[in-house]
Amino acid sequence: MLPASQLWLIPALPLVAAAIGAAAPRTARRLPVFLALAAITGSLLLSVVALVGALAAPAAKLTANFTWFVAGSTAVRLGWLLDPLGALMSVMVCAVSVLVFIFSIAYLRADPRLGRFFTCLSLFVAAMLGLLVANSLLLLLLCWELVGLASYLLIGFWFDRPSAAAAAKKAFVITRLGDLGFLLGLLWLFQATGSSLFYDGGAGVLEAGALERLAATVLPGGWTAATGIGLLLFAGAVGKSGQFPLHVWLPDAMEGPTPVSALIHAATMVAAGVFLVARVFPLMAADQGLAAVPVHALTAVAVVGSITALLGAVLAVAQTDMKRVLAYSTVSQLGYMMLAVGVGAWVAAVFHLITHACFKALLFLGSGSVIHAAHHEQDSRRLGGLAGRMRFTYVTFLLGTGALVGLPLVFSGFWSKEAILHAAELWPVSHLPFVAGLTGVVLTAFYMTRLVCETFLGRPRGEGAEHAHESPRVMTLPLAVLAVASVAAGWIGTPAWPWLQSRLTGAPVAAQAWSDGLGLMLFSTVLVGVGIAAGWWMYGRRPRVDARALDPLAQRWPRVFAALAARLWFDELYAATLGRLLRGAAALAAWLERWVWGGVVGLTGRVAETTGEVNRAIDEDGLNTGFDRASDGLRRTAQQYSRAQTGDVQGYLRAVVVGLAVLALLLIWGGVR
Amino acid sequence: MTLLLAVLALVCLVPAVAAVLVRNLIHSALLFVLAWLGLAVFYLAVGAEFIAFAHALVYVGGVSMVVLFAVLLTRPGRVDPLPPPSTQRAIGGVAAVALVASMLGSSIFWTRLPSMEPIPMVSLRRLGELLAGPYLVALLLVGLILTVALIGGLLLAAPRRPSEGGDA
Amino acid sequence: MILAAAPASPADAWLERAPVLLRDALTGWLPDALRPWVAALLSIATILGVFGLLFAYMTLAERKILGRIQNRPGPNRTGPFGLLQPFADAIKALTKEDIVPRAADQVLHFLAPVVLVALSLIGLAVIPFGRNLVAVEMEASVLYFFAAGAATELAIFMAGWASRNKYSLLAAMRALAQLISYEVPLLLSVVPVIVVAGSLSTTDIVAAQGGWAAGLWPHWHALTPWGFSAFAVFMVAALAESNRSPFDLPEAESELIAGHLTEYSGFKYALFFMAEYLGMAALSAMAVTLFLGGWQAPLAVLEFIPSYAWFGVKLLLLLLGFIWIRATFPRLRIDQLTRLSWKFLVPLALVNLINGGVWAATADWTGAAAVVRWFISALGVVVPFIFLARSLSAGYGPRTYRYASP
Amino acid sequence: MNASMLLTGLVAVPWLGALLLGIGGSLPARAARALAVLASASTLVFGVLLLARFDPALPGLFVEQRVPWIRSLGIDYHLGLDGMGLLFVLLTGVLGPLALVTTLRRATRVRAAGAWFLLLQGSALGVFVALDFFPWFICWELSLVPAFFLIRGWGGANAGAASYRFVVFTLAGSAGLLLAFAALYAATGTMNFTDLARLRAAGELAGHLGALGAWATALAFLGVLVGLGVKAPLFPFHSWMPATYAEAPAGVSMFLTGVMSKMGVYGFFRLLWPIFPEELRAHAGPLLVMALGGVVFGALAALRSGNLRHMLAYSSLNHVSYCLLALFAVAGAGPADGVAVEAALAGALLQAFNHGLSAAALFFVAGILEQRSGGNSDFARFGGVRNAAPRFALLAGVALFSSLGLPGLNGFVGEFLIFRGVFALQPVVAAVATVALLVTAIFLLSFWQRVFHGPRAGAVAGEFADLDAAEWRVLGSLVFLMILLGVAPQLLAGLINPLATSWAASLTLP
Amino acid sequence: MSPLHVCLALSAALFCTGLVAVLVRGNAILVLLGVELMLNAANLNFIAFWRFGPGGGEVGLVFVLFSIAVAAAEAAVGMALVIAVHRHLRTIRVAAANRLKG
Repeated sequence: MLPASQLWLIPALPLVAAAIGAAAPRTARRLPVFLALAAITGSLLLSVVALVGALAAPAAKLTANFTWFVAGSTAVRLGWLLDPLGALMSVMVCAVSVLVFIFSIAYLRADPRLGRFFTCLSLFVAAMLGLLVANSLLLLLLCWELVGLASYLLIGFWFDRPSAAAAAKKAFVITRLGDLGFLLGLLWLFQATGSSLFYDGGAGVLEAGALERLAATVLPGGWTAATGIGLLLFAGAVGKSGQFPLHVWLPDAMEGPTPVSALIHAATMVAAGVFLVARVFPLMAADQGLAAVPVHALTAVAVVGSITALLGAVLAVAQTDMKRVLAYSTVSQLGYMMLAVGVGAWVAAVFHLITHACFKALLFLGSGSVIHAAHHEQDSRRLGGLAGRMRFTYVTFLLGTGALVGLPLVFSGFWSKEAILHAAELWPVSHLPFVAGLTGVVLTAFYMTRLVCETFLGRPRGEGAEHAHESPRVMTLPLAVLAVASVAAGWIGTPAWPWLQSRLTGAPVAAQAWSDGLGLMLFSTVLVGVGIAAGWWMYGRRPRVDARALDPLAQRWPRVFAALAARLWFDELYAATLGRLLRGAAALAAWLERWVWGGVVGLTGRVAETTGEVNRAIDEDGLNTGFDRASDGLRRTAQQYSRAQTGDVQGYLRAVVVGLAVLALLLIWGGVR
Repeated sequence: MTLLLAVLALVCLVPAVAAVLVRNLIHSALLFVLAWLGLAVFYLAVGAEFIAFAHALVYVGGVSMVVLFAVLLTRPGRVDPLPPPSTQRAIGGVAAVALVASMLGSSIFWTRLPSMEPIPMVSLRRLGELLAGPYLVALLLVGLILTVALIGGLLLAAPRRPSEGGDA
Repeated sequence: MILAAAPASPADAWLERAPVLLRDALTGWLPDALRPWVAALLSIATILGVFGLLFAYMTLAERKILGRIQNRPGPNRTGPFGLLQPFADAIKALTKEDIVPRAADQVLHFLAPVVLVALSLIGLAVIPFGRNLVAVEMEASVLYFFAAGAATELAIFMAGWASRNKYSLLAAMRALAQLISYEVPLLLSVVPVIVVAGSLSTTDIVAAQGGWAAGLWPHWHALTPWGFSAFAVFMVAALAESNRSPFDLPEAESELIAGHLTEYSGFKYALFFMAEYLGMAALSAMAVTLFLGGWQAPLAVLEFIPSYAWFGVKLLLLLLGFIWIRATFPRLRIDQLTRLSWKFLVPLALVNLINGGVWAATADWTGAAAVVRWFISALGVVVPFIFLARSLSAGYGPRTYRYASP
Repeated sequence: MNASMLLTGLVAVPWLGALLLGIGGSLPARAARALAVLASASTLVFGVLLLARFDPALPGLFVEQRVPWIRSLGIDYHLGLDGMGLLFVLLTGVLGPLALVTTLRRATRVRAAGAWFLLLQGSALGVFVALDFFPWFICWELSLVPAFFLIRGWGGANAGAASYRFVVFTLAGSAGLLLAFAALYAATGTMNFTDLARLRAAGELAGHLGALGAWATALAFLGVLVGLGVKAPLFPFHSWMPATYAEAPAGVSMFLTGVMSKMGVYGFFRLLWPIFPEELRAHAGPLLVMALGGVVFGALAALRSGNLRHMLAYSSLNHVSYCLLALFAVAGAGPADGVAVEAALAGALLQAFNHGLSAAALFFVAGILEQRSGGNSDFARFGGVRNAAPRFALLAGVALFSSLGLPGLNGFVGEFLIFRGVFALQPVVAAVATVALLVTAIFLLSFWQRVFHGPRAGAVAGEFADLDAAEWRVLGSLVFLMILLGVAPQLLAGLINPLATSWAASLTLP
Repeated sequence: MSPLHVCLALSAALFCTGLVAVLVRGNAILVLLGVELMLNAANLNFIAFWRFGPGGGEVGLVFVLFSIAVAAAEAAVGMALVIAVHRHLRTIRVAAANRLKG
């Protein structure tokens, strides 16, 4: 039973590994790897113990708070929180990390900076775990930003490739934009409640007392503080999880090595956003009860989630690069999760998050194994025919696809997606989430089948694919484990046995009767079938032979396909708006600098010159001549006096004596009278 | 008592005035010495014994020798380049002195001088105690001044070896 | 003459009080107002008389003793044993023609000898010839004596200058240099005596030398280590001051004719001569007063002999010493002379001053401490003497005599 | 040596070192360098000694030395130190030796450079300890002279013009300062900060100044504001700064940005606030806008600049403006929001210290880039430094992220507290300021990406040595401090907490 | 005419003769002697006021002693200067030394 006070050990182990790895000289390649692995397994064990402890008393929020530092008279307090949500997530993260670590040993064996890679990975995992068990929003922000830093380092791991460096910067900047919202939310929270601890024995932010206060404080325009803070925090989540407006960085993040994409951009980091929203769910939900509020926080989340889900799916369809397809698929799945939280089913969201972590990591590692085998060939147009060559990867990839698409009953994806669709269906506010979810299901099925067909079926279209062969055992082992997980993960949360839900919420959940959910399940299975059929029809039937041949979809709807391929020009849009805005402001600043200040200085300079000129004129004719005459007069009078200096000492003495005598006489006569 | 003092005053004054007026340098120097002797006697008459002898010893013994040596060493050369002193200077000088004399005279005869106290007798021992007591520092300083003056005078007056420093 | 029973104290012995009684007898009949004046005149007359005769017979004695030392009889033609020789000389001086060079400065030429003699004489006023036989009783009598002595140089300068003669002027300059160089050690050697005696008045100094240690050893200053050294320095300086013997450079016949006296003849020359002897006598008298206990008797038992007798004996002995030195020592060159004074006598006198100071400070040491005190004082004299002597004669090797080769 | 002597020693030793170096003509270069570093390091020693005497309970001056100096004018030689002063003394103690070592490493005339630098350091310390206007202003002006000569003597191409403008601008500013204090002196007869503050607390100061003339108080306030504004580049008065920081030798700009600009900030807290609280409150609005302008404009201008030195200069303007932003927000604050005021003030002071560290480190990085490439530090001339010099890249990276305000490093602590305080007082201003946070991230990372990442190009293509021992020690110590203060900010916060609480309570300097 | 008057009159007279010597005589040595005379006049005043003035004049005596000593030193140095000037200008007429003029 891991007490709350020892919780910090979980993030500490990988952090220590990262620190030692960083300090180790560059030549030591093996040390950081070994350290990282040892640390992550240690953390896994600890988190399992913590989970057991948490599950024992799901409702109790075991906290260990401490003072970070004292500013003025108020102490800034941080803390660790042990609860089912955090523990479960940390187990999931550790598990996936272990598998990814094992996978990357083989994947990056050739890379000279393997040590540096594992150090960054350990740093990332440490930050992520810190984030999960943090009991204070400030500590969460601290880890949140460290996670951003780690992702920056990892995306830009091959920093000598300019595209990787640009992608890293883009990722960091955009997530930081989101973080601003997070920071403002934190500040507002701090200002409103005076503390940032979630649970602090009644005084915590997420506890009843604070929530009423927040809900009560109404800002002009009807907003309640709770909503405002919630939305601001959600902005941070949007940035980190690549939701609708700030999703552009995620596809570019694929520049990083595939294990990075698998771990960070599939399972863990992007999930942090969802975790954050899940963690502060009570705060977000505080204003549910109030009618007057113009926008409920959760509705906004739901709307953004559904849009993202839809958008991600649509964009994924037109991507040629394997990893980009998976990236957009992640965006869309994250949309689902946000949608779930928006509609109030944060447990479903967490459930989907866990299942998604498993099968998305599997898919990414699968693609990694493909890329590794095909000598870093990522473009699906030049792949194909790998089914025969990489049978094991193909099978595991199929299992992953099944889970992602949500093939019924067997795969975990199905159950978690069902839970979300079920909740969306019941959502009183609007049907947008439900409809988006359904269309998403179809599109997901379509683009996954497209991906599978393009990559694995048909004949190899590039020489990379030509002599691809199965990846070594070290890489295929994690694939197998993940495949099993992506199937088994579903069972913990099926409606029949809602173990997960009861554990997370703490309140026992009655098992659902088969009847009410059945309809929805059937309908979604049908939709999946439609998606797969369409995908097979387009790509599976006559797999393309020539790499340069137009994509069948492009043949049918060229303009639509081109638009989607170009990612709906979001980057250009942003470049146009935000980029230009900033450059414009900077230009303005530079202009200001040169003209206004320079101008002012220049102006004063010119004014000085003119006054100087006028002054010279006055000075020259007016004063100087007069002055010269005066000085001549002075010189002449001086000559008279100089003649008095005859050099005759006795002459001087005489003068002295006379003077003295006269003076004395005056004194005496004056005195006497 | 006043009569005696008046006589002695004359004895002291006449040589002094003569010394200033006489043309011959040696004679004026010797007359000065005589005036100093007269003054020493005057001190004796007034009762300041020790001062008188000290004065005599210093002036007649020491200073007169210095003066005479100076006179001998500065015999004018063959030709006296400058014209004889202009009378204009004499008149100016005398006028100035007359002014001073009138000032002094008027101040002496006008001020009401205090009455005569009983003759204050100062024993030599008392004088010695004063010198050794409060004025010890002054005594040492005077010693210092004398040595410095001695050495200074020597350096100034000693004819510099040709190598040391040329003079016109 | 009635010899009274042994008088209660030597002071009121008849013979002792004789001069005072004589004086009171002579001035007794005068009105009180005049009495001090006449007494003064009397004492002047006696001093002039005594020292005039002393001068006369000193010239004779000198020529007799020099003669005897040089194994020749000396003047014996005028009167028995040449006793009338001084009067003969006096008459010769008066009758010889008094030549005054035309270019000479008449006034100064005449004035020089007169001033010289006067100054030598006025010095004698403060010397206590007997128990209460002192012409003028003053607090600062020693200072008076040396103030008077200081003016002699002036007279010599007048003599040298007035005769308008290059040689006499040069001689006067050298004489002045000698006199000035030796006046400093003279004065410095006197200071320890004043420090020990604690007073500047001659009578006090003589009184301070009264008494005998164990009846045998008188408290004369000359018999104390520092006193002896001061006495020696005083005598050498006195020799130089009076231009005698080894220091008689100014009138060194062989080189500068008669020095600053070349242009003098007749009675003025005699006056110079007299001034020299009187100066010598005055300095010896002061030496006796300061160092040899003035009129103190050498032994307690000899107290009955009157005080002025003792003074006379001591004075004559010193004068004999002068003459003796004149007979034995060769003349010193001018640079040796000044070097002796500045490099030997002055430093020795200065050290002696400290020695005297220590002696005065430790006056109350008695018994064994007195011996220690004596020993310290002796050390204070011997050590500087050896040190200075060695440094003075540093450059000179032993004297080598070259005999004519056969 | 009792405490008050420590203060005099603190200022005297560097000046003494300067004097020794000045007259020590025959000193060999090595000995001169050693002496200079020793004298400079003495500040840290004194700092620690003073720290030992620091008593957290006592908010006001914990060590003081007051000796009547010019009795007729009522001027005392009054030195004193409280938490804030000690903070800046420690900052100078840390940055002084490091900047000096950097300057001397490549300076030609070591002795002269050392002497000037020590004079500069001594006068900077003088400013932080002096409590009477007379000694304070002497040190304030004196610091200009060595800075001018250091920039002119050892600076870049057109160092002459830059140093000239720097001195003239600051002198113009301090003329205002002098005028203001002349008025104060005329009115009250004393120039001592503590007395003036006490007078102001008792309310008499307004009466005295009023007697001089209605406009007197406003003019005095304006004079002091302009004087200090020019020094700590408050937004509109900052145009001298970019050229100066760009042209000055690396070591000197480390000291300039690290300590000299902090003298301005210190001035605001020590002079302006205690003596003119009402005027400050009245003008809080416009001042806030100016500070905000500084923050935003600084960030934007940095984005625009292609040269590391220029960028760092503007980034310093941005960071320093944060401190001023906090002060002006606090000035406008009411008595109710004590907690926020405390946070803002503590944040401002911590930010001043932390910015000193990170800016100095980055200027050192600029210095290394210039020294290695033999030219200026334009981004275009570099590429792929991370390959060539990984250790240098690691340390520079940490310094960069600290300046960026990454949590876990010292930058974040200051900024977080400032934002926490300012948000509570002026939410709108805080929101706008956060945009600057984003822009800071952008320009720093774009610099990092262009210079450090990408293939080896430009000056880095050839040989580009990694850090040698001395450079590693300088940058390493700064980075260590950044991490240490990031993780445990209590070390610094402890110094200024009592001050912040008492300020918050009374809104004037105790 | 009390004795004090006599003394003061003598002192004034001596002072004036000294002043005449200083102002009128062209010879440097006589100028110096004139100064000596003026100093002596001052000493005389001290003695006069010690003897005939109100009590407490002893200090004057001490002062006179010191004044005599210093005057002697001054005379010595003065003469040395005169000799040096003579060696330089071949004459000691005060009028000759007028190099320092306007």
